[in-house]
Amino acid sequence: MALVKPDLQVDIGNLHLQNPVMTASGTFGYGEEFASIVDLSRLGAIVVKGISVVPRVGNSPPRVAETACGMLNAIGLENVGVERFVSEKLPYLRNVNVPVVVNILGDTTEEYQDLASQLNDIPEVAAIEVNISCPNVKKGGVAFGTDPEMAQTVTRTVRENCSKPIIVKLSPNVTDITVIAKAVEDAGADAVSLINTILGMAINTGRRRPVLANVVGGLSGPAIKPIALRMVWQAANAVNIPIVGIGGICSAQDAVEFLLAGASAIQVGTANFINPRVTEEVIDGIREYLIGQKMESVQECIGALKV
Amino acid sequence: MALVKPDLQVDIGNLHLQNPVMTASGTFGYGEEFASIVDLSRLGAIVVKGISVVPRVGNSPPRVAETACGMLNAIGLENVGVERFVSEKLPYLRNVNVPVVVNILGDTTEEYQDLASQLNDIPEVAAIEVNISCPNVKKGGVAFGTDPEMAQTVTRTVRENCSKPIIVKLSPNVTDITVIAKAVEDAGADAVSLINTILGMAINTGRRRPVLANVVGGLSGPAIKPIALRMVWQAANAVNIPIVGIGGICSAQDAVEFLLAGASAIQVGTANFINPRVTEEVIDGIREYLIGQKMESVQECIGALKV
Amino acid sequence: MESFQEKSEIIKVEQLTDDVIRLTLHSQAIAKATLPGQFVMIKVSGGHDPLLRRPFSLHRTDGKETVQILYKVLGRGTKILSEFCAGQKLDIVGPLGHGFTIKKDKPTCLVGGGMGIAPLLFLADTMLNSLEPQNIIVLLGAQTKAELEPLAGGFEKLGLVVETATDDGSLGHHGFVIDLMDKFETDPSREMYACGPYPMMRAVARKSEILGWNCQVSLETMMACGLAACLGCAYPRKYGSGYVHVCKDGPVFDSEEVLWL
Amino acid sequence: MESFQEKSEIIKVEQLTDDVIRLTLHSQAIAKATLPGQFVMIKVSGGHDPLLRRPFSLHRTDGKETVQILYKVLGRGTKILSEFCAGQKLDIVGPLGHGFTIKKDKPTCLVGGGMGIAPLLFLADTMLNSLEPQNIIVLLGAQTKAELEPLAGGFEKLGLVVETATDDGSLGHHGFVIDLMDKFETDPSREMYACGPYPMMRAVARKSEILGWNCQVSLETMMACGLAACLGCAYPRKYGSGYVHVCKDGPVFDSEEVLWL
Ligand SMILES: Cc1cc2nc3c(=O)[nH]c(=O)nc-3n(C[C@H](O)[C@H](O)[C@H](O)COP(=O)(O)OP(=O)(O)OC[C@H]3O[C@@H](n4cnc5c(N)ncnc54)[C@H](O)[C@@H]3O)c2cc1C
Ligand SMILES: Cc1cc2nc3c(=O)[nH]c(=O)nc-3n(C[C@H](O)[C@H](O)[C@H](O)COP(=O)(O)OP(=O)(O)OC[C@H]3O[C@@H](n4cnc5c(N)ncnc54)[C@H](O)[C@@H]3O)c2cc1C
Ligand SMILES: Cc1cc2nc3c(=O)[nH]c(=O)nc-3n(C[C@H](O)[C@H](O)[C@H](O)COP(=O)(O)O)c2cc1C
Ligand SMILES: Cc1cc2nc3c(=O)[nH]c(=O)nc-3n(C[C@H](O)[C@H](O)[C@H](O)COP(=O)(O)O)c2cc1C
Ligand code: FES
Ligand code: FES
Repeated sequence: MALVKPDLQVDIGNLHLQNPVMTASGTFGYGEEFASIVDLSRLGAIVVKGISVVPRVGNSPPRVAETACGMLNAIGLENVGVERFVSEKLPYLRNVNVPVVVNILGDTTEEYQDLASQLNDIPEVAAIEVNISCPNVKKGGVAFGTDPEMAQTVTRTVRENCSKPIIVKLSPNVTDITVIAKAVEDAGADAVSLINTILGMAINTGRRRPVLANVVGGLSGPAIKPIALRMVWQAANAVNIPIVGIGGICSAQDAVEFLLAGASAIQVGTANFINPRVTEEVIDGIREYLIGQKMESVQECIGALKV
Repeated sequence: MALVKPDLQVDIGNLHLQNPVMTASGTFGYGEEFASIVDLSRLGAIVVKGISVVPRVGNSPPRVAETACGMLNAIGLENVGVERFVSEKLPYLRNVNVPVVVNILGDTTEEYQDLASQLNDIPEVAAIEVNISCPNVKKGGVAFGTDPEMAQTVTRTVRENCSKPIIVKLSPNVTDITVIAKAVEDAGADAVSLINTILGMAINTGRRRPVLANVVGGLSGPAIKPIALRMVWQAANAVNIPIVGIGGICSAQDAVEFLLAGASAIQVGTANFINPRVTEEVIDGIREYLIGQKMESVQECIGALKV
Repeated sequence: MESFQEKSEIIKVEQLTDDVIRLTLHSQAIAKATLPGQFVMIKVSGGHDPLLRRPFSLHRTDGKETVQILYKVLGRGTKILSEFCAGQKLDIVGPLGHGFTIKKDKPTCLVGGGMGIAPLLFLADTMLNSLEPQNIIVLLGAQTKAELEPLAGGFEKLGLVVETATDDGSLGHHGFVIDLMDKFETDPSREMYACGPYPMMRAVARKSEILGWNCQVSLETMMACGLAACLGCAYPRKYGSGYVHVCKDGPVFDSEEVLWL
Repeated sequence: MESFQEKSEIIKVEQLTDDVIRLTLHSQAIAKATLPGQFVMIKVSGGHDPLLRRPFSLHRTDGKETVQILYKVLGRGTKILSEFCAGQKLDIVGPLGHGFTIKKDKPTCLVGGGMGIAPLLFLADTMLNSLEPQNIIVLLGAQTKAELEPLAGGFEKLGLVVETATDDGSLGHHGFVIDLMDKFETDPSREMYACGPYPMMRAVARKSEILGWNCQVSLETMMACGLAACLGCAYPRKYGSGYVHVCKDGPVFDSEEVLWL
């Protein structure tokens, strides 16, 4: 294949991507849901909905609420479990020529270990994204991702049980994102992705009740972009592993901001709900940006912010 | 004066307010700026722009950037300094029959001490709001407000030098807001106000430069409301002192959400820029809400969230 | 099932009452693919506020070029939608979801309340391909005559007999549309199709259960994506634990499938 | 200084070129209070996106009932503004800022570029109360004839002689408006009034400095409030440290007051 200019290819550790645009976990189903609108084979990678050891039914509704330029979700990590994921969802993705990144989650280190070793044997799985925003049930429900030691333990466990590229997905609900980023880098992560949703809340004043049955939920969408971008920039200045930028990306321009801040790839989340075609638009727009800036490769753009 | 129903009065420690609607520091100048549009005497209180021991010129421009449903600012704490504040700005406010809360900031504990003792002698100052989001220059620039011990030290210092009501204004850039809230409660704060702005960033992709000269800035406006509301609710469940809710409030409905979550009063910030008349609309709207909910007093609404 | 994302031109805006509007959109792909009971997700703002698309049932289609939606101005999103004019374009995604199942040759009863009437016209129209008009009973309710009359007209034009109920008694029975079901109690089994406010659908579902009739209901939940991706539109199942997803498993469900709260 | 927040009805929308629009607004309070060089802040979206008001200079006023702004569609905010029709209302705050200082009896030169011409018409109109037309020179520049012609017309109607320059040479001098200043080099001192793109104003300021003439410039910065509250509109002072605030100390400054970057 002749090299298309500008060159959009990037590598996240050993994970090779034809372009830096991935879908964010939980916002693109298992890929198939968007197949009639998006040419899946054009994507950098598909990150599937977070998978746990056993299926989860998720939280009571209402599970979503609209906020100013954002949304809150408390889906409660509903998913079909790793077995059904492999038997029912992966076969479809096998036929789409696109890397599949599996987002995993657990309540205990053992669950992460179990998932990592099960998925390690599945050839269709290109990489693992470790969601550490989940509550650690053994440590009283404090999220793994808010404590550097717990984050490190989970990362090390996954690392020891899995030879595929490991991306650790960071929680933004921390004082200093660089501390967590460095902790998981030290523990053997091949890359970090950030940010997950920010804890938020909405209240129905008429009923005097929280809008979400779960009381609090995760804030996502354009509203959080400035926060996500700042954290990506901070993390990029703190670690040496590649960074995947996430948070409120709705356009190629948003994506380029993350690349300039130091992300080697990006994920589009909530924007898939608003504009299902967005991922393809972002890919095309990044290419146009590079042409406009006379860059031959997206590599020139990564971390190219002048401060 | 006959008691007007519904009764909007609230107390923040010894600070008595005719209604729970205050202006947020840095978004309402020194009051006078809004006098031709807002009837200042109707406000619960005016919180003035943060004051330091010596005048500050602030950061280089650009200082503000627009984001999705929000804005970033890096004003750099420009202010006239405490002396000129007292001689030039307070006299105007003396004639407006409204409590004046002075927001103070410093780079060292000594500066907070100095400000607290100077302002303690000024009768027109109804209360002090301590902005602890500032960098502690002696501790390498880490914000006072992100470390419970530093937050406690500042609070204790102000407490020891000031007999007026002290409201400590919390930074949202922390893993667990309740830890900081409890720390300043223990150190003698009469109330906490939250949230200050969230650290964010924006990039001009064409120029490949940060939009703000300061690189990062504080995110405010409707975008952050869900995060602010969650933190207010968490803090309200953690401390026994009154809470002043701040963050993205643009309407009476927004204000009521904070009251229901446990705030005894609220501050309107960025919304003053978008709708200068907003504070009066919020006061009227809270009254209408109470009537609609058949509540005789705003007290019935505070913390009345059913979870 | 195939869905499409289109920039659809608005062909016609009809203001039926103060707050009820019928929109005709040019949308070949959706017009050709859609079945009764399915819906579309419409982006109402050019910016990011309000952020989410709004779901609307398909009210009618010519099966070739155009689709119609019928909606009520409720909040901010529908307010913005009401300001669009013919000639402008809307970003729409559809057809989405699992619609009504038409039971050939079985006597039928359609019960609609308020904007829930919207998808029933499309359903009735399609039913007439396989059912005689006299086998289709249409019961419609709304708050006032002003709201109900224009909606009922569509069914009458199809040659169907419509019985009406209004909250204020200004048209037909003074009371709930469900009351109109009483007189069919001795009828042989009918397939019920209900769409409207939740309490109405629950009442229809209960009555159908008592009569031993099968009943299909069209549910509404808050939806972020409409594409089975966000899992936000959960509604509790009747049997077993867990939830159905209204945007994919529904919006039309067998009333026995779901838990009535 | 008194400012007002009003819901102003749009009286007239004039599309001067593809992307230049003149809006006439009904706004008694602002019409009565405003002085040349002042501006208004307009809320362009009904929702929160885009969030901030947009600043526009006052282009003209009848001093009683109406004000005009003249603007170019640049980004998202002005795009939304361009979709408003006569009869609709805009939430506007003004008059704001410190305008031009008219020097009675002193020969004058107005230099405007692009949309910077907007406030100069109001200025010229007001000047004519205290200055003879022959003492007012008007130099206007823009990209093309299409853009410049409608703007120049307003000055001509006031009986002023206008000299023009366009980037493409389609009207007047082919080049920069600043070039038109050359021939006045031997004139006695004039008061200069400049509004336009930053490089143009810098050039006018430099030339004035060389000639020893006084020069007033109207600066633009990003503004969040326009009310002297946010301190976002900082611009470096020439002398001493610190900043002026464009929304309050300006937008019109003595060119000697500020640092030219
Ligand atoms: C499958 C389906 C089909 C529908 N068909 C029609 C129809 O044919 N005609 C019609 O008038 N209405 C229909 N609705 C309801 C319609 O979607 C809401 O009235 C509309 O979204 C309200 O938007 P708003 O911004 O005006 O109101 P808001 O101010 O956002 O809210 C008003 C009410 O609408 C609800 N709502 C808001 N957004 C959504 C959403 N994304 N999904 C579900 N509910 C929401 C809110 O919970 C609230 O109760 C349908 C809803 C669903 C789920
Ligand atoms: C005192 C003053 C008077 C002005 N008078 C006029 C006028 O008479 N006619 C005219 O056409 N334009 C005028 N402008 C410029 C006008 O405000 C901008 O063109 C407009 O805000 C762009 O908004 P947008 O959303 O379309 O563009 P955006 O997409 O937001 O941005 C386009 C450009 O406009 C700038 N801009 C955006 N918002 C602001 C803001 N709040 N303040 C300043 N600059 C901003 C951005 O930095 C960017 O360079 C004036 C500006 C100021 C400060
Ligand atoms: C409905 C929904 C479900 C999500 N589910 C997951 C998940 O299962 N695992 C995960 O790591 N992140 C999950 N996320 C977080 C997103 O992947 C992403 O990190 C976040 O939404 C921020 O990006 P955005 O602003 O582009 O949406 C979910 C987000 C949303 C909105
Ligand atoms: C331009 C600007 C200046 C501010 N200056 C101060 C300040 O001096 N001291 C302070 O404690 N907070 C300051 N803040 C923070 C606000 O008081 C408020 O906490 C924050 O903006 C969140 O509220 P909002 O979303 O309603 O604006 C400032 C905010 C803005 C936007
Ligand atoms: S609305 Fe997103 S899954 Fe149904
Ligand atoms: S724009 Fe806010 S102070 Fe000038």
